[in-house]
Amino acid sequence: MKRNRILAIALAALMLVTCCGLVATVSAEEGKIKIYFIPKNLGNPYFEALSSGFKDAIAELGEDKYEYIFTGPATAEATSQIEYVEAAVQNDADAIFIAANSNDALNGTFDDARDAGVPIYLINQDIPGSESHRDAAIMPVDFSTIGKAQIKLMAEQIGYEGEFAILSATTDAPDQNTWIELMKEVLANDEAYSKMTLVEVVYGDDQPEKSTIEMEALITKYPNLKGVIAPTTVGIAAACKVVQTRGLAEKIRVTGLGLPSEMKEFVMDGTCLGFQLWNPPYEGYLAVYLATAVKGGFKTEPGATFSAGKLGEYTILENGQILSLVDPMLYDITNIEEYAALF
Amino acid sequence: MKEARRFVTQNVKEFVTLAFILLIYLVAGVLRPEVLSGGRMAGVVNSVLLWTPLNLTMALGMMMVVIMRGIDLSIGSNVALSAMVAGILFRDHGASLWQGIVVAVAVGAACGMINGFLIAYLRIPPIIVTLGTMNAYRGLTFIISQGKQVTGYELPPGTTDFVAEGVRLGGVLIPWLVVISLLLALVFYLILKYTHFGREVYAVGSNREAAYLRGINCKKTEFLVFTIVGALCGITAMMSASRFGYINPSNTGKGLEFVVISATIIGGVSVNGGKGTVVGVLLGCLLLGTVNTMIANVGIPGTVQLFTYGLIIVTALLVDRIVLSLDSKRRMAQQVAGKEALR
Amino acid sequence: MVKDAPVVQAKGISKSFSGVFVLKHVDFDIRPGEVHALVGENGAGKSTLMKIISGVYQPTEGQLLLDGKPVRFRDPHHAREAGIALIHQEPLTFQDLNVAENLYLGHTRSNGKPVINWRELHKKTDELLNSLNVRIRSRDSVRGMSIADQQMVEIACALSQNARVIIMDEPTAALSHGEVKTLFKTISRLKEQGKAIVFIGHRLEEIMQIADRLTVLRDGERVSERMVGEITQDDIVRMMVGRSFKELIVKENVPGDVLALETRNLTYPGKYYDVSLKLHKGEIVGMSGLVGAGRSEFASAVFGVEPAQSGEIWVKGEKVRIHNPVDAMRHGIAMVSEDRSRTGLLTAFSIRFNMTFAILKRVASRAGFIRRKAEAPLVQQYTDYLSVRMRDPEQTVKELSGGNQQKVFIAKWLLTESDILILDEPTRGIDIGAKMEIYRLISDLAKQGKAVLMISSELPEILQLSDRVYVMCEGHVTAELTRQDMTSEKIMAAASTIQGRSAGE
Amino acid sequence: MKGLDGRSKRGKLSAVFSRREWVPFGLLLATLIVSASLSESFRDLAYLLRTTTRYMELGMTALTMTLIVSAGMIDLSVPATMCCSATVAALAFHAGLPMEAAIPLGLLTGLACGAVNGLLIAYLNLPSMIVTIGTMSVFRGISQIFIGDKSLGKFPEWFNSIEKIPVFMIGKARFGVTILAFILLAFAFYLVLHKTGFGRKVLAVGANEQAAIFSSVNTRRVKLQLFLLSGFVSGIAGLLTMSRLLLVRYDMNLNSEIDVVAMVLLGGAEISGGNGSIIGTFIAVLLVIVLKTGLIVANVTSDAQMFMMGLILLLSIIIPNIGKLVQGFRDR
Repeated sequence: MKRNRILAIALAALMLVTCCGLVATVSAEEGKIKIYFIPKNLGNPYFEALSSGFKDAIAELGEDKYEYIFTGPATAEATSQIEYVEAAVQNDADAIFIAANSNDALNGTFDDARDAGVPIYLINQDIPGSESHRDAAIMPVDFSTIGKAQIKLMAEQIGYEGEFAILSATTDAPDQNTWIELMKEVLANDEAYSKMTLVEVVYGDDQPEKSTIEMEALITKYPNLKGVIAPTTVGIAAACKVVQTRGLAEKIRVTGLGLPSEMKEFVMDGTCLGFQLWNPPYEGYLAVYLATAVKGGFKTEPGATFSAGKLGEYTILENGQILSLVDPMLYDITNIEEYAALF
Repeated sequence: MKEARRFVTQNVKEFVTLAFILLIYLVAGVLRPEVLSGGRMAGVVNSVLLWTPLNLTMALGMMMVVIMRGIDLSIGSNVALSAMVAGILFRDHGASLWQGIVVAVAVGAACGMINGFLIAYLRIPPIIVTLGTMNAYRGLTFIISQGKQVTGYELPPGTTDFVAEGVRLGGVLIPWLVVISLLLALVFYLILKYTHFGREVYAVGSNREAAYLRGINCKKTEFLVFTIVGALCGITAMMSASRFGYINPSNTGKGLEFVVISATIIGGVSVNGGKGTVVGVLLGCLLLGTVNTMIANVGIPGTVQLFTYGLIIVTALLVDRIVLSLDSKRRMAQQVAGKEALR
Repeated sequence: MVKDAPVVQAKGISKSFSGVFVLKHVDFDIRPGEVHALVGENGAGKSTLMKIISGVYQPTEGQLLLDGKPVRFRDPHHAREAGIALIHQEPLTFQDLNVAENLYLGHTRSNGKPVINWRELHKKTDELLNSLNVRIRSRDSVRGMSIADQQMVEIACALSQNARVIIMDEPTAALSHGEVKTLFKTISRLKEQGKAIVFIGHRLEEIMQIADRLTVLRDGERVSERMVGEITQDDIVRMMVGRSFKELIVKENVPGDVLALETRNLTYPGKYYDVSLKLHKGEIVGMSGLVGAGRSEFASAVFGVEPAQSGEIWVKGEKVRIHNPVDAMRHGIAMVSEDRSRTGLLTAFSIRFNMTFAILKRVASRAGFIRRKAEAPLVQQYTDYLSVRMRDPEQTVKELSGGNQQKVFIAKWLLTESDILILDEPTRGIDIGAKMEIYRLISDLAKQGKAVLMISSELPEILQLSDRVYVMCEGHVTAELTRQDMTSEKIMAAASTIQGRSAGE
Repeated sequence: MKGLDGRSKRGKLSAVFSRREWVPFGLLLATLIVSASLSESFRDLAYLLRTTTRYMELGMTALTMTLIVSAGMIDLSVPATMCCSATVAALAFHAGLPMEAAIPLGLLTGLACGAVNGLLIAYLNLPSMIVTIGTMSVFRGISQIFIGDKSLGKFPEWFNSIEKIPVFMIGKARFGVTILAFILLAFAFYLVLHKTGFGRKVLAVGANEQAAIFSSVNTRRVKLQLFLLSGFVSGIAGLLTMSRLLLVRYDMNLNSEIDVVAMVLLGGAEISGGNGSIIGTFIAVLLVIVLKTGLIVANVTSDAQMFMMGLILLLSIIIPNIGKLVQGFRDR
């Protein structure tokens, strides 16, 4: 029986060596600018699009000068990103760009990283209430404009009158909640929308199945529903799918924030007349230039400006945010194909 | 009368589940009377029907495993892997829908065979094997997809027709997906009732010693059961692609194993083997489907869903225990009566 | 019955388990249309012989002949295909399936079609059941059935696989006498159909009634094979018991008159009725009876594993309530249970672990930690006292022989220093040498003043060791004999009749 | 070769060498060597200790799970109990109770969860795996009902990041309090399982419950006590996790039920009960930490990690008893 034991250990060790050796292709090269991008979770097409922006910029500035690592947790729990931030610091990264899963869970980790001299940048969002724990935040667009833009788009599509509902992400999602508040404000005091009534806000938790069920429930609950705003990529795709399957495109207009590649099918067949978003690749592209500038001595204080290649000059606002876009872009039948290929 | 009474006592579990379903509709009716009104009812029934196919298909396989006193935690990951392989064929090699389905079922069956070999022939407890393969298959899904998801328009045309079109029955559209899963249920009902293999599953689950004595090849039966579960995962993979309109390495099949195990237990499949009917499992799925839809429609916050699931599982276990103890008390009384006659 | 060629012949069969020979050169013929009974004490090798014939074990020496040709059965299923079916004491059935399925599952494949034709199967099953004139119907589920009905299902299953030889191991043990009558009618009907029946049993009057031929086994050897008509029950008993133990067992204990344990009308409907017995210090009281007479159930009531439903238990003259084994041990009662591997020892653990497992409180410190220093001498002391042959106390019990395992098991309960000892079949399935040592131990314990209640199905043990004996039959105490008027015939008679009515009628 | 105390020397030595804990130990050694050679960051003790701290809470629950598996049962509701206990404590604090009172309330919730499991499994003798699958959703459902998707935080300063309180420092590396707690708990459980009467009863219940009943062991009470212990330790682990993360969400440790069981199985315990080993689980916890950290630092994406963890769990079961398994292959 003992001989069997030693055989077991040797075999297991051997297997492990091959596994780790095989996979760990990345080795620490000196002199390169090491950029880490940690998404909310792997397998999320939105962050794939953002990552493609990083790669475009690196291609422009010279592949050999950069080492770009796009890695992150499999699931989007509040604490699953801590390990990856610490690993990046351990591999002495030059800049960490992260789409945080929680506003305050990572504060401690960010502080440790910045003490170790590794700058922390939020990307695609900010962490309201914990801004002091990060160096800067690349915002996709001026969030204050999103609320107005979304409600205006909805109004145009349903002729400024009738019932409409909102299919949001999780009840606690900070961005969506700020946009919904803005929408309600506009609805209340801008009398152009007086004939429109917001019947209900439902939450699909950014899960496809739940969003589908919530959308189906909306349709059954409100027989004369005219429109649905879904300010989240998972929500809008699920809503369009339900409308497309039930052939209700003419009756119920769906809009919101969506990914061109996901929405191409619905725009092409008329289920969705148009939706808004910003340009995730811009954020990635801009991030690389920011990291390069900082490596070259640029200080990220409010008011400082830096150039970002083909996207031009960017200035850092008072609250340490950088707006990659001011107004959201409209994606419709005219430009969906071009952008669907990009992201 | 005796015949009817015997029919009720033998299927008391199924009647309890049916009672639960009606109870929920009753409660919903009381809370939100308008939910049960004409139009709304059709919507509710439709979403319950749309929720059922994936879980029913897998529950049929899980039923066979539980009848043989086993468990399979790897079905969620198996579905994801089969779907991803087919998805990549669709996206990169332009495979047709039917080629995709064949490949998905083949991959699913292969994964099932691995489980089956380790459990049946190497006699490793099912919980350990499927625990290991759950992580392994999910990891493999991510690796082959490199984190990218297969979006709606990359799927071949007609994928989503399974949900859009269907059979019209008394005003309510029964999507093809539901028809397919009900057909599968019928097939499994016939297999389990009329074929040698079907009855041998019950025999091995009920008393492996006696089964061996009657010449039943217990290992081959167990191996076949896990292979069939694997093939069902392939079918469910395609159903998932058709229902949600995309294949995502982290979302597809996520948490499926716990929902399916719950539906199987609620459907009256006894955990100590040898007992379980297709009708019971169908009712179990309908019950969970109703709970899901009712929560969305009656406006109960989605946060209650997890709690209700757990409560229903524990209640189903208690009902199973009560039925068992009543039955054994009856048998004890019978034996004592026999001995009494002796004095 | 005409004496035609035997279907199955066992020639010079021997079988040894880890060195101990359970069967020595046994010949056994099974002829069609004949009921061949096999009798002998427990451990005489009856069921081992039948397990060899039905393919469960392989013989160490000797040969099996089927219709004259030598044959080797790989496993029970192989033997079944050759037409030899063993009906177990506890029937092996599928609880949740109906009778037809219990019969035909497994070999329904032979008809080639993938789909089972239920109508035809139910018809065939009902025909078979009617031929056995049994009131079960093919569609009944087995779960609610009595042991007798389940036995009928197993017999029907054997017939459905057109078995030519049906071996029944203690079939009447758990049956009411009405059920025994129907079983005997079935057996005689099978006999007329030319089937060969082997009947293993204890109740001699049942055997006289049903069997044509009789073989007596003793200590693994065939003592005689005679036609039933030519011998009387007393001859059988004498042949079964044979060797006298007088010179082997040294019985020196002097029974005292201080009452150690008394039970009054202990009753558990369906298991035992109004059992009242007295047990004095220094006395060995035997409890004899057939399998299923309710002796073990009574013992587990006194020890609190399954308390009786009514009746009283008195220890040392005052009434006690025993709800669980902890109460029993507090009152100084210990029980060496019947099946040591199932309810006795933890074979995967060491001898030390097992021996001190019942007295954890004594060897543990206040905080619950086991004091090895306190444990080792106790283990050493008792393994020497019982002369357990072992390498060292860390050895796992699995590695020991049957006899040594039984010694460790008894040592475990001796360590509790209880003064009332219940021994349930203490010498079952162990070699003669170990038996002798255990007999010496029992009389030694009684000499030290312990009160010993010994349940045993081996008459010689009862006759030689016990000062008094209670005989039970079908849950009732049918006789209380003192050492002077104790004879195997009286015990056997009391064991098989209830108030003048034979268990068999 | 007779030893002094009458036990053969060879016996004692071979007993030490033939123990099954060598498998996880061998794997641990191999991983350490490989990871250290792969990236020098692995040699930085401070980083290593910091990542280890993160797994200490799950490690503690793996210790109690070893006892439960030794008794032939399984408790899949551990992470849900952690989450439920932390939620109750957080709710109590936000309802105005001082933190000093909220913490015991949380521990009490853990005990209550354990009691529910214990009663259903021990006294109604329902199968432990299916019951805990049910109670897992009930306990996590409770915390989801009360805090939905929000996260409860803002605890008093002394409560936050307890794990950062150093027991001692080695240069920059901080040997935190939770690491010490884990080691002490492991030592305590080692004594309980292998050195006390209760431990023997647990092993006996797992190996052969009938034999235990006949040896006057109240097996129902033993099972109930095990689940109460599991609930209590899960409560402690839940509160420590809340302190480390500074907040509690309903999805705390979601889907880590399986990691806890995997640690116990990697430690060499058999799922059917009767031979759990605290040392084995202790080593297995370290193995999981080194594996996960080593892989992350080597920039191995989380999917490849998942694949490898699944593979290692299977291999750690198949390789050691290849002999037994092949034999199993032959007979029925």
